[in-house]
Amino acid sequence: MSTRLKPEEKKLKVVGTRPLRPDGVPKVTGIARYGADYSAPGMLWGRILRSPHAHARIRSIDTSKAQALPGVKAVMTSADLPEQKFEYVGPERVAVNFWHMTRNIMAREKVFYEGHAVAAVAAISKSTAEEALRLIEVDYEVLPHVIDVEEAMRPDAPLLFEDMITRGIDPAPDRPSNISKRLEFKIGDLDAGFAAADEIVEASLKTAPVHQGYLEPQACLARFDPDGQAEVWASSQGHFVIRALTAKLLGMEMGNLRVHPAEIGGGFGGKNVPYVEPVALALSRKTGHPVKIVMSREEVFKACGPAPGSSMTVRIGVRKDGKIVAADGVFKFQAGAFPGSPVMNACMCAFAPYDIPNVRSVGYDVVCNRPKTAAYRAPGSPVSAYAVESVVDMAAARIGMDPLQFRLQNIARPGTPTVWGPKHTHEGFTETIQALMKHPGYRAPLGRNQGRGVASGYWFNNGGESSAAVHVNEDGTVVVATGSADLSGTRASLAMMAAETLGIDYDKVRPIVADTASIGYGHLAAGSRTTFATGIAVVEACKKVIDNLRARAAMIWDVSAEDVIWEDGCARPAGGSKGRFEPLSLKAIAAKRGVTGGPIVAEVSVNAGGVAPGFATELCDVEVDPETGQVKVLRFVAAQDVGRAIHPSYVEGQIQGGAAQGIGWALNEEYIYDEAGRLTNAGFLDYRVPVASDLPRIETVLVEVPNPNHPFGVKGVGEANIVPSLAAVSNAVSHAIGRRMTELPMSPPKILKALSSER
Amino acid sequence: MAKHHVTATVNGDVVEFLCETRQSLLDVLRDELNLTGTKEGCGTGDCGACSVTIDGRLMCSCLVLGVEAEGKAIQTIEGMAAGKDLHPLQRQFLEHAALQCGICTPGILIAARSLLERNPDPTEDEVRYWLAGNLCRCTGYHKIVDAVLDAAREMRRP
Amino acid sequence: MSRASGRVTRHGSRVAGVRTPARVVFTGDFGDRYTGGVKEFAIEAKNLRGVIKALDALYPGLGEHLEKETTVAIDGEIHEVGYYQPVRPGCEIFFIPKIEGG
Amino acid sequence: MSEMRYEAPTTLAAAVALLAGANGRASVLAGGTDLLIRMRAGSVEPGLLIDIKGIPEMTSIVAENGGYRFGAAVPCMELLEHEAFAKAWPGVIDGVKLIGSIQVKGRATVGGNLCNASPAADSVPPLIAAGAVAGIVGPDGRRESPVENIVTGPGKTALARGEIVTSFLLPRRPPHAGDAYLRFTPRTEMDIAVVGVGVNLTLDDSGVCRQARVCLGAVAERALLVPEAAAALIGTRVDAAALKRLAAAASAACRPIDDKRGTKEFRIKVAGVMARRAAEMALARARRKN
Repeated sequence: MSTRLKPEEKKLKVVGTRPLRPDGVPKVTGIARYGADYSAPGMLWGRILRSPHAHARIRSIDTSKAQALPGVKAVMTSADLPEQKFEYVGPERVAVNFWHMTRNIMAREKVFYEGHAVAAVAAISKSTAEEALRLIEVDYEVLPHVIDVEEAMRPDAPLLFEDMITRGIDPAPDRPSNISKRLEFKIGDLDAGFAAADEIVEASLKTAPVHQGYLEPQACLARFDPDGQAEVWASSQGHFVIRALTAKLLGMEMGNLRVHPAEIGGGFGGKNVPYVEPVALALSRKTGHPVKIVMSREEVFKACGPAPGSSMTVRIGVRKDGKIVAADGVFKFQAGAFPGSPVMNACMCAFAPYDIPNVRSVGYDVVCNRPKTAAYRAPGSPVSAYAVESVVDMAAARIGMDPLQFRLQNIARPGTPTVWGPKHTHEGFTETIQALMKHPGYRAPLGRNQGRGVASGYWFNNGGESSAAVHVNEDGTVVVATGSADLSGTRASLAMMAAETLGIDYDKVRPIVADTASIGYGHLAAGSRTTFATGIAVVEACKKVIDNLRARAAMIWDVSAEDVIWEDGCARPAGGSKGRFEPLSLKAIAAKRGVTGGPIVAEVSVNAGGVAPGFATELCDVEVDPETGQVKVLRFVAAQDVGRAIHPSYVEGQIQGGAAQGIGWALNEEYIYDEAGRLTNAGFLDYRVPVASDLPRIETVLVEVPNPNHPFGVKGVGEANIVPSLAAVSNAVSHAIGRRMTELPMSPPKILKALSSER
Repeated sequence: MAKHHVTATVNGDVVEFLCETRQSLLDVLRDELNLTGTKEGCGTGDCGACSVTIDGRLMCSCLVLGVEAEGKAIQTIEGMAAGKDLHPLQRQFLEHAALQCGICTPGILIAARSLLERNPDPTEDEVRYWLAGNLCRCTGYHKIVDAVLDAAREMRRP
Repeated sequence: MSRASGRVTRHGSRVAGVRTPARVVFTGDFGDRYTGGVKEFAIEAKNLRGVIKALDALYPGLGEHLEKETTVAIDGEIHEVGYYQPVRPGCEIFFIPKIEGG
Repeated sequence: MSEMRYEAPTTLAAAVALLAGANGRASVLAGGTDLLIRMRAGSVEPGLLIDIKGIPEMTSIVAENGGYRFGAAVPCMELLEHEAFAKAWPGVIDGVKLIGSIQVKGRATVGGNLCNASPAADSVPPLIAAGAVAGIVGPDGRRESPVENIVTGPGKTALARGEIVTSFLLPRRPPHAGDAYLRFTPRTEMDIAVVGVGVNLTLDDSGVCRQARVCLGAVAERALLVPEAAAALIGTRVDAAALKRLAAAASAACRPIDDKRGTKEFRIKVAGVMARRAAEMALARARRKN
């Protein structure tokens, strides 16, 4: 059980308790259906042919032999997808360029990474489809490749796009390069700041590319009917976004495409975008049969959006009294084959935890011969936080100050300007540091070869568009339908907020995730937004239902609606009619549904704002074996401002999951390439995610500083927890071995090499 | 080439199926017998999501051929509950919120039951090392271990 | 929709008028891309519709970019860009890059 | 894709006949935990799979003149659960226990672990340190071979065409004998050895080491028996000085490669560390064993 520091006791009956999740039984009995668990009569199996080269021009593709193989019903290439206009559409950081996206779904002129999709077949069995792939002949002109971000930025590096001129540099460079964009955020006067510093600490750090590591490979079943209407059953983090992107990639109207949300086996941002859906649909359009595609683990590692590798330099100027006066960060991120790494998030979040008058963050988005990056849990922020929190740790040590005290002294508070403009307005940062300072773990003694590291981390969280419908059944039970995919128990949290608002028991509310034709638009289940934004829509819909119920009670009692209030699940007479009638329960009113106006239904949509950021401060104790460089994580404590925990067990679960991913990222996870640019560890044996015996218990401290902009004080909790973890582990290892580790992952060979170098 | 005709017992019921030599038991369970509760996470025996027991022995069904199941007794997640009564492990996993996305849960439940059959009173370390072959990316394993320990306690009570 | 008057002056100079203007700021390189580097305006308006209309009058087409590419922080509170959002006299409005989560 | 046949013979003779008749296009299927992965990756495409799990001799564990003979197709978990064997050979058990997960060990066999011929196989160094002898059957009848002579390089063995390893014989244990196996991996489980060391030693009544065998894994093209390392222990009380010489000899014997799991320097250094620690474990076990 985690400790929960609650400012004041609320009289809530459901919110804050730990009920069983409504979708739990199907998951523990194997009945729940994930992306790969759907089938349909007459279904064909689809398989995708992928490039064996890291960078090559496609001269020609001969599919005739594959086409002729008995049992093969269709072979497709990028010619089966419409060409797209070259333009950046939508918000800068997540600018979508369909010219790039269609090429990432299936290569056109060139393949940009090993595993890049080149063609696909649909056949009557898996083995036939597998055999057909071998019969497709692709004539490649192999080109030199580049993967490391620093190498990709060199003027002589092989170019992925002959015409890519760096955006964000004025005047624009005259030569093309792999740098798709430079961006900069600045406040104050850097030179003056550093001039006023007593000590300046600087480090250059690198991180390797990593993968989200979701256990369920991408999978879908797609059906495209001859009349142009289509359906897809897929596991994703947002079936509405999958519908919009897939429809555009197929060149079809969104209204003709209905996407059903399968249960999703983990995503962490990696399933915000489509990979197999457009291919399966295109194959179904060609064959007139439903087509099922299930990716292998190797395909997921080689072709599905990893988090970027990076090369960073951070410089911090600090006065002897502990005040940070200046900070400068340069963040170079791999974008993969197409522009669009999360380097802007990284630049914005880097110094966000702190009140520093003179700050600059410069970011470079660099394409290279790797799969296009996708979001991975607070995308970009854990990477820049690793660099900043390492140098903050060095600064604290340089002036001999307790690392938590040093952070507390410089922490951002409401009114502190951010480097991207607006001032911080929400509390919750300091509280997490104070919670950790009071934690017994922070003072516990350390033995030989042991070290303790701390770090803080900021994440924006997200609001945005959500819809919710509430239907009251005649027996007083309630259906709550939303369009938010449920990765982590959000059906439970939404049902709890509905029950609390309506004043009825939790198990009277049945939440469902509705498909794209059954509920209003719902944005991704990403950015830690579901319980916040969709929660607001659910509460507003429940309030509309309550107004409806009050009006019906007024009808039943033949009084004016103003004289009816709703309290503890009942309509009660008030005002002029106070005391004249027995309260009417929801069930009682629902039973008189017909005579008082018909079905009791409300659907609400919101574009939720008033987002409060997520903030976490974490502590890690490690022991390093000086003879082998092996790291054992002894203890991990994570304090996170969660606003108000609706379902504390699943909030704790988010923190434990984020910390575990951060520990893996810091110690053992990396993409390893051979000289030909091919991935040598495209499997769970050599891509080492933490196993059960690698990890300690992950102690959680739920710091609850409610967000006034949410009916139940909710703040997003899903992502802030991973932001400090990389640095907390790295700082711990650095203290254990007395040398600053500046490269992730801290694999045993790297630690042993650091140990043999002088201090 | 003609497929193999295999007779085996799955969750107590005799079943017959046809399979190609190279077809794994995992694919047979999912694609021929429509028991989709056993999941594929990697296809190389590194993630444990496809765990089943064969004649009481815990195995990855992706590394077993369908044809090898001839005459064997196979237990999958679909057979873990006794009809409508959940197994204590299934209940404790729900109580402890020991699953988030749930894709690894069937494999972990099968593996945990196999552990408790051999070791009714495991230490936390014994649980963690036994479950090292079952990857989970959502939970960080903390609540999974607690749920297994609580289920063990419950099952030891007379 | 009442006639939303949005009077804008460049470089934040004060205009004797009915409402004290809001301080409107573009961050990141948004200004460099669309307004030749101008990043700050003083605009009187009742809601964000008025602000966007005023800016669109200054730089035709800018309104579309604001709606598609930015998130807005009004007195520090982050919101999706919405015409209906009220604008308090003298408040601070930052159009910031839209953020996507993982 | 060629069609693949599957046969499950119940006698050794039938298995050998099938293997001989397939002129090199057949693979032996025991646990399959390596073979199925290599088939799926396309690195091997057998025309015939010969499943040997139905042959009693290959799936039994029997005491034999004071020692033990276990079948090459005995699943690792069965070997681990055989208390008498585990008591006699804790070092071999150390190695077998580290192969894959519980699930993998439910299928994987020591015969498969050996014949897959990975230099990093976990059961091979302790088996060699134990002085185990492999029983082999083939078209020309039966023969025996010390385990260290079976593997010749990555993926290659000295078995003639049509030969199958049927069992392993471990000799009688003298008093004051102890063995141990340690490996280095970044994770605590589910990893392939970056370095592995098997040590088997015997003390005389006064505690002086009279016999020793030291075998390294994952630091050469195959498991490496290192006589110099054993010599560092023989005649000593396995004290700190002897252990230092053992470590140096172990590191000197390494001829590792750089690969995705470890660098040359790392393997060389850690081989010495692991050799010392394994020797200490074997020593402790030898002292306990009367």
